[in-house]
Amino acid sequence: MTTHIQTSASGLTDDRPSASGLIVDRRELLAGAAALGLSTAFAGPALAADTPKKGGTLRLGMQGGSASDSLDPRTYADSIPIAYSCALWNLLVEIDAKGNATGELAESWEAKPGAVEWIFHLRKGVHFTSGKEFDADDAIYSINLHRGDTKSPAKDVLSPITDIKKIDASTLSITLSGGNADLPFVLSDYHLLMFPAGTTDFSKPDGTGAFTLETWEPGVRVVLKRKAGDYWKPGRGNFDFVEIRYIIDAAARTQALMTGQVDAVNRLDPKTTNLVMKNPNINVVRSRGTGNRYAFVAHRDTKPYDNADVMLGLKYGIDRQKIVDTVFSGFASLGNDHLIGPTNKYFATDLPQRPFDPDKAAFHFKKAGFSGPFDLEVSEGAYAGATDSAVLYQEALKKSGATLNVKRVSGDGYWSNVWLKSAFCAVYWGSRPTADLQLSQAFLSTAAWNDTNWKREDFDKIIIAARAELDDAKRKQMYIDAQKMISDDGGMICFAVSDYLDGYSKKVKGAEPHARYDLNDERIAEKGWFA
Amino acid sequence: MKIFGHKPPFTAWLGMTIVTVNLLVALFGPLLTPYGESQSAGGTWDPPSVAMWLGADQIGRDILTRLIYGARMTIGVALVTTVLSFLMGITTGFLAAVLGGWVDQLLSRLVDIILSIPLLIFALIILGVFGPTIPVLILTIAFLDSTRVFRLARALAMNLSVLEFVEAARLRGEGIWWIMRREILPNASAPLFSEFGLRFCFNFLFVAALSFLGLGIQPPYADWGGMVKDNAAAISFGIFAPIWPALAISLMTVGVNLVVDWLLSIEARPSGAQAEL
Amino acid sequence: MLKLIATRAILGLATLFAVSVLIFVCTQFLPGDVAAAVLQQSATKETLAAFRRELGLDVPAYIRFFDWLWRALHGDLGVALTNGRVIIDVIRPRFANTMFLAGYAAIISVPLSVGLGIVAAINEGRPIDRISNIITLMTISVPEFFVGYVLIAIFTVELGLFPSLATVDSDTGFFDRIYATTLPALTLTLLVAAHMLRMTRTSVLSVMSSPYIEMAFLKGLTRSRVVAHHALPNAAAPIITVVALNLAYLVVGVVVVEAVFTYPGIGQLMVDAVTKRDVPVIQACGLVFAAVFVGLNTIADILAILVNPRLKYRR
Amino acid sequence: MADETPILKIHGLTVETIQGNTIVDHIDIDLKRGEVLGLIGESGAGKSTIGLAAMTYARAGCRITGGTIEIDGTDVRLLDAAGRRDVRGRRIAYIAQSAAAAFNPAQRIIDQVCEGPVVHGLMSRHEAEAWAIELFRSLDLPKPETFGRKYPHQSSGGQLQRAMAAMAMSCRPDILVLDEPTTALDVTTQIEVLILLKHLIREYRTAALYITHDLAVVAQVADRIKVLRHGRQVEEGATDAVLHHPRESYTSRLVAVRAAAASERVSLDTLGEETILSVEATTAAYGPLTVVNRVSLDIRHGETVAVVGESGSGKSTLARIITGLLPPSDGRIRFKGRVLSKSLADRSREDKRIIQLVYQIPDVALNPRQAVGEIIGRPVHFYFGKSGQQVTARVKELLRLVELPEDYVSRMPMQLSGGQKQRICIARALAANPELVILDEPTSALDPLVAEEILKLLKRLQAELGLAYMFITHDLDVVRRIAHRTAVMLKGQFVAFDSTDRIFAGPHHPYTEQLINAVPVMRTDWLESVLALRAKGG
Repeated sequence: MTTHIQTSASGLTDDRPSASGLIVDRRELLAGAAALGLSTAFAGPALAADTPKKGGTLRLGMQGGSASDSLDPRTYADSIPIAYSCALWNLLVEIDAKGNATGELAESWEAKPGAVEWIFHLRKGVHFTSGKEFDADDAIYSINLHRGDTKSPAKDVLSPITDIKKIDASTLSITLSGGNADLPFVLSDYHLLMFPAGTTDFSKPDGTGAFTLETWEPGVRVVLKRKAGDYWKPGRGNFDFVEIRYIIDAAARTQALMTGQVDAVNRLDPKTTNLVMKNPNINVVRSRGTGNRYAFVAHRDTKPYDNADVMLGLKYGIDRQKIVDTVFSGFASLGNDHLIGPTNKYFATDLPQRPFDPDKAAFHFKKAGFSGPFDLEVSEGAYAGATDSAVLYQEALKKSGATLNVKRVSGDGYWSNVWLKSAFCAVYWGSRPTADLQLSQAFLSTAAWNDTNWKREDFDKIIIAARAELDDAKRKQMYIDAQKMISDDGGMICFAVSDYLDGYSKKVKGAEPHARYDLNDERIAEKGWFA
Repeated sequence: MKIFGHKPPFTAWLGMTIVTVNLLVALFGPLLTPYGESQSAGGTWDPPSVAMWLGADQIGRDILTRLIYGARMTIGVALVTTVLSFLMGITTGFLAAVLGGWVDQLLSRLVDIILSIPLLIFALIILGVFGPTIPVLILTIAFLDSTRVFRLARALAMNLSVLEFVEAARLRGEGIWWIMRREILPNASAPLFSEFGLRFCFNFLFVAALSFLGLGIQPPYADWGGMVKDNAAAISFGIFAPIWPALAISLMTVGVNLVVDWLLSIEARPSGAQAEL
Repeated sequence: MLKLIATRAILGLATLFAVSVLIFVCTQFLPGDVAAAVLQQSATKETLAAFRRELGLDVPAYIRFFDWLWRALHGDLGVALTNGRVIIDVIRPRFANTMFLAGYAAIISVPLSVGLGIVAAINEGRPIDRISNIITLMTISVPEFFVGYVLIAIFTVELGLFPSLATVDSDTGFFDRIYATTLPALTLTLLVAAHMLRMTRTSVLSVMSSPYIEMAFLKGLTRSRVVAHHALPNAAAPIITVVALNLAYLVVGVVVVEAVFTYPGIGQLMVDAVTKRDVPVIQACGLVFAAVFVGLNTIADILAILVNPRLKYRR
Repeated sequence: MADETPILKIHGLTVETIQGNTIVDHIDIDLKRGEVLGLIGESGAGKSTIGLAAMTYARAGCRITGGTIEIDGTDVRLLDAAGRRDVRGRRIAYIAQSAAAAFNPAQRIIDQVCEGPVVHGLMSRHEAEAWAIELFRSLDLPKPETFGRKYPHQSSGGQLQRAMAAMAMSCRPDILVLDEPTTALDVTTQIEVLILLKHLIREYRTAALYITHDLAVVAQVADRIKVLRHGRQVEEGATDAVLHHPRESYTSRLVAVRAAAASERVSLDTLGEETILSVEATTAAYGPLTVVNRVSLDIRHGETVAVVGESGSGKSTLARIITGLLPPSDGRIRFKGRVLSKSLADRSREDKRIIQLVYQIPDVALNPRQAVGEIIGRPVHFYFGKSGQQVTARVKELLRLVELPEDYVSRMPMQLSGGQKQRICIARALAANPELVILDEPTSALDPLVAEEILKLLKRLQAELGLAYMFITHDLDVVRRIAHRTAVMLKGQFVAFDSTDRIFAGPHHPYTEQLINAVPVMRTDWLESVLALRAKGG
């Protein structure tokens, strides 16, 4: 099991803090892409029209960090630490723009049948800043930082690992407690940075990344300097300097980009993005359907939601487009009542998008003999815009003759007092690194965070089988079946999957959407260059 | 027409008119609005039109409607807060002055300490502890603000309690409560009233600042500070959406200040600067 | 005189101690702790316990407090729980930034507001007084963040004169710093100048109604001489108090302005620390704030005594 | 001794408030060089306004609306601001009632005294200092060479008043305006200052407007007297003529009040045998400062005991001890033989009721936000538990007793005159049915005619109700008229305590004698006689 899910909203309405927390939003960024890839080739720089050039200082204006940020990977939870750590260090596995796992410090890997035992071949000739060459001992030490007695948030995703052995200086074997075809994705988790074995003082970075740390003023700025000589990834690490500025206020960030005080920003305010796009000097990069999944969840074992027709009525009765247009200013994809994002390779494209159909909803309500009132508990503590979404939901349901009471509850302790306990409430789920984690955490009968109380043995079986299935085509079909089951029968009304919105100055190249995180997987420092 | 035995000048009338209109809007305005408080009836930042006189806000809600609801919320919270802070501040301030001795020392030192911690930081911590719900918001600001009221109330009561009519009441054997309520309070009411206006403005702006930092009144309730914050980004694009709530805040504060200025000028002695030379 | 300063200093230290106790107690009531705040949703029982053990949070609160106090008395404010940085090193540049901005704003606002306040007072009821009254009334009535945004809209967006981001760092030169902080300094100036102006005016006016001012006029002195020699020395004490109060505000009350202009001051540091429940940092920031506040007030008190012969020379 | 050409000639002077009320109405003044004109009147008569108007100065809220003010032939009202400034201080100077308030507390005295001549360009700073020292010397100030280095708060009231005279004389003006220059001083100090001022005016042949409410004082210095009432002139004449042959009835009444003091004596009819209050060797202190030192006193039923002394002698403190406001450190207070608790908090409501206090300044003794009915009614309710109609009835009865109309019940203190307020204070004390009333200077804040009425009322009430009075005052005339026995207090101790007749008849304690001799008598030659007496006594 990975991590707990609920956080406040992500970049889409990022300036509205959650009620329980304070100023800065946090988000769940543990997630990764969702495809199983056995690619062994290192994917070079993104396909861009022109070839990378060296030089210049990239100024990034970012939200997602604070004065409390550290250089200890076991404390990372937000964008800025990921951005600077990926410039200083490397992971074993990287995710490419399409969401496939590709090698980074691991050159290739293979799973023994059953996907319980894995062999990883490490890249040779890569050196730390200190001059030491990266080897298997470093990899084992770095992974073990997050295992056993540790504070690391990655402890849970690594818990299925039972043993890590060094085979030779550049080969590792990893043994799991059960089959899991997604292990490479697990190792792409941003916490699992590679340090020289024995590192205990993290405040003096010694990494294999393209940059060294020049200035360290968390909460203000972080300045990175390109290492002398060629970076081991060809075509990457082009900027002489990268300066990350903490700009928490969305308006200030946008302003800074438009006035040329920074070259790129993350988390554009969806409200002003359309206006920013009009600026001829600015390039807005939108990563569709990569953000959070927003939903209302009902307990399928509780009246009246135990009635399948009631559930269908509620699903047809919501005007998803209206919510996306107003609450998310259009910068979101429609949700289809399950948790797999539309860009995921296992996304059930054949499953039709559920429309807003008041007549059909009315039909189902009539069939069930119940059309409310439904009590929906919402709070801004669940996510920013939850109340607005619920109010819009209320308006839409009127058209199918159903009544919805929007009950606003306190944001404090929403996750411990309301979520999982209330029969009908607001929730959002962050993106997970794999389809397996995405679905099993929320929908397995045994899942601790099954917030719909939806329990089906056939579903459980599919998920467990898919986990160890190495045939991708078979696996895909299994996940499509699972999605259909959830969408048709589950208790979740997932109405939107948000987008990531980056703003770049036109002179910044290498700015592309990415399947995982914004700012080109938080790696624009390494991947970009100036025209 | 005379108020407090004086004829108000034009500015005071203006101030009273502004305050009265605002209060009426806060009380009855929501009955008249064409839209609901959180009803999204237009597009993001639609320009002013016949249907929406001041245009729409960041999620297409009618700004005028939000302003009217916001009047109730913003003025209401500031008013309740100020009333509470005055109740606490006056009671403790008068007690300190009338009882003197260790009670005075204790309360005064406590207030000194609280005053030496920045208000916003203190509010941040307290709101962090209890969460930013409206009752907590009101109690927190009222408590912190009452320290300021305490100082004024204590100083006023100190000056009054040495006066002979208070001594006469004490000689008669009147209790503390009677002395505070009947002898001191009525005579401190004018400066307290003008301070009330000033503190109201301060709380009003403070609630707005807290909303700006995300700690104030939570959505979907409309409040003017939050409205400025939510629409602030628009100003860079030449959109007027954040101007209206900011104007509303300013107008209300100016109105109260005009009244307070006049009240203070009644209290003030004529100054030598006005003498015929 | 020395005795007075000593008493003041001791009182100030006692206040600082009380402040640190109060803040510590408050932080203990904050829901969650640094471990939960850093690990957030990914926290599990085991990882939380490991984190707390590492930071020594498993020790009872009062022991941690006295431990902190003992070290603080030796000038060691400890390290931040979140990232292990030495707090004094973290605070120093931030505090310098805050002081720089406060100083910048003070240099503009204090002479301006005190000067105009005096002008308004001696011209009570005349057009210049009325105009300054209306202008100050308006500036104190507008929320500070809005002043900031309007200045940005005018000076950055329309005129392109000043940057909207007041980002400065250790490498920023003095004039670049001045340039970068002009808009926040202007915002703060508008904020405090109005208050100081009004209070100066009131102080001068209340002195102007004294019999000795009448006496001075009856001696045939000019208005300017009466103001300069007779009114001002007596109005100085309240003006000093008001100026001190506003200077303190410039240092401790600028969180909002820091947020608008992304200025790396100490306010944002404290907000971050509160968010992350980093108690030693909260303590340190609280102490710095309280020290500035107490220090300024003490200086103001002493200055007020120095300008008042009744207190300076006893009978 | 006076020149024939008037140095100050005021014609038809009218001063109005901004609201249009006339406060000075067509006043004419002719003042010759070396002449002193006394302006006499009760409060509100416009005396000070005239004095200031002579300098073309009107206080905030007032305007000079008519008339001419000629100084040495020039109408100063026609001058521009600079011209007026040139006249002020240099040709005509002002001495205010309270020197403590009129000196800038932030400047040394010498700086303020020298400022005038230097600013007017009459002297260099050096010359001005030399001249100031000379003035200090002639005004009998201690250590004249260094006196000026003091700050105002470092000198006593009497010294400051003299320093202000020096400040006024610093430009050698032709005209002095003296606005109640001795009223704020103790009797013994008052006489000193009076002598010096008279001397100063004589020596420099300065013309003077002497503003006061005290006929006896003005008699000593003025050549002529102008009596004013409500901003209008009542009569004007040579001092002797006005004092001894007043033409107008208002003047007669003013004169009669002073005259009565000389003859009237207290009756012994009301005097009872029973001692109700006895203060036994009582000592009290404010911090380290002992203010009442082993004082013993007894008051009998129906008796008036006066306690006289100057400010700071401890007489008001004695009242505070008796009422329990200041617990004594030593000694005992008995009421009808029973020992009263030292502190007010420990006294029963009954103990609080039997002793009532009437204050000096009725304006601050009445809560301005309570109506008369509430002020008087509260003790009725509080002590006797009466309510509603009973209280109203009793309040009306008390109002009749203090000779006020019953419909004053609903009035606010603001709507009452000073004398009426003091009657309300007395009524409030009577509402408790007390046995002893402590009167702390009850008449000294009032105009003479009003004070006279209050004294009559007090005597009548004593006769009717058999009250005992402890009468605290500095005014020996009043003592002589109403006290059975008198205690003379100096520095916290009684220097004499005996029947009033014996106190005045002598032989005297030296301080008592000094006090008695310092009370001005309404004769033009009294000051000279005192001076002669002093010269004889050394």
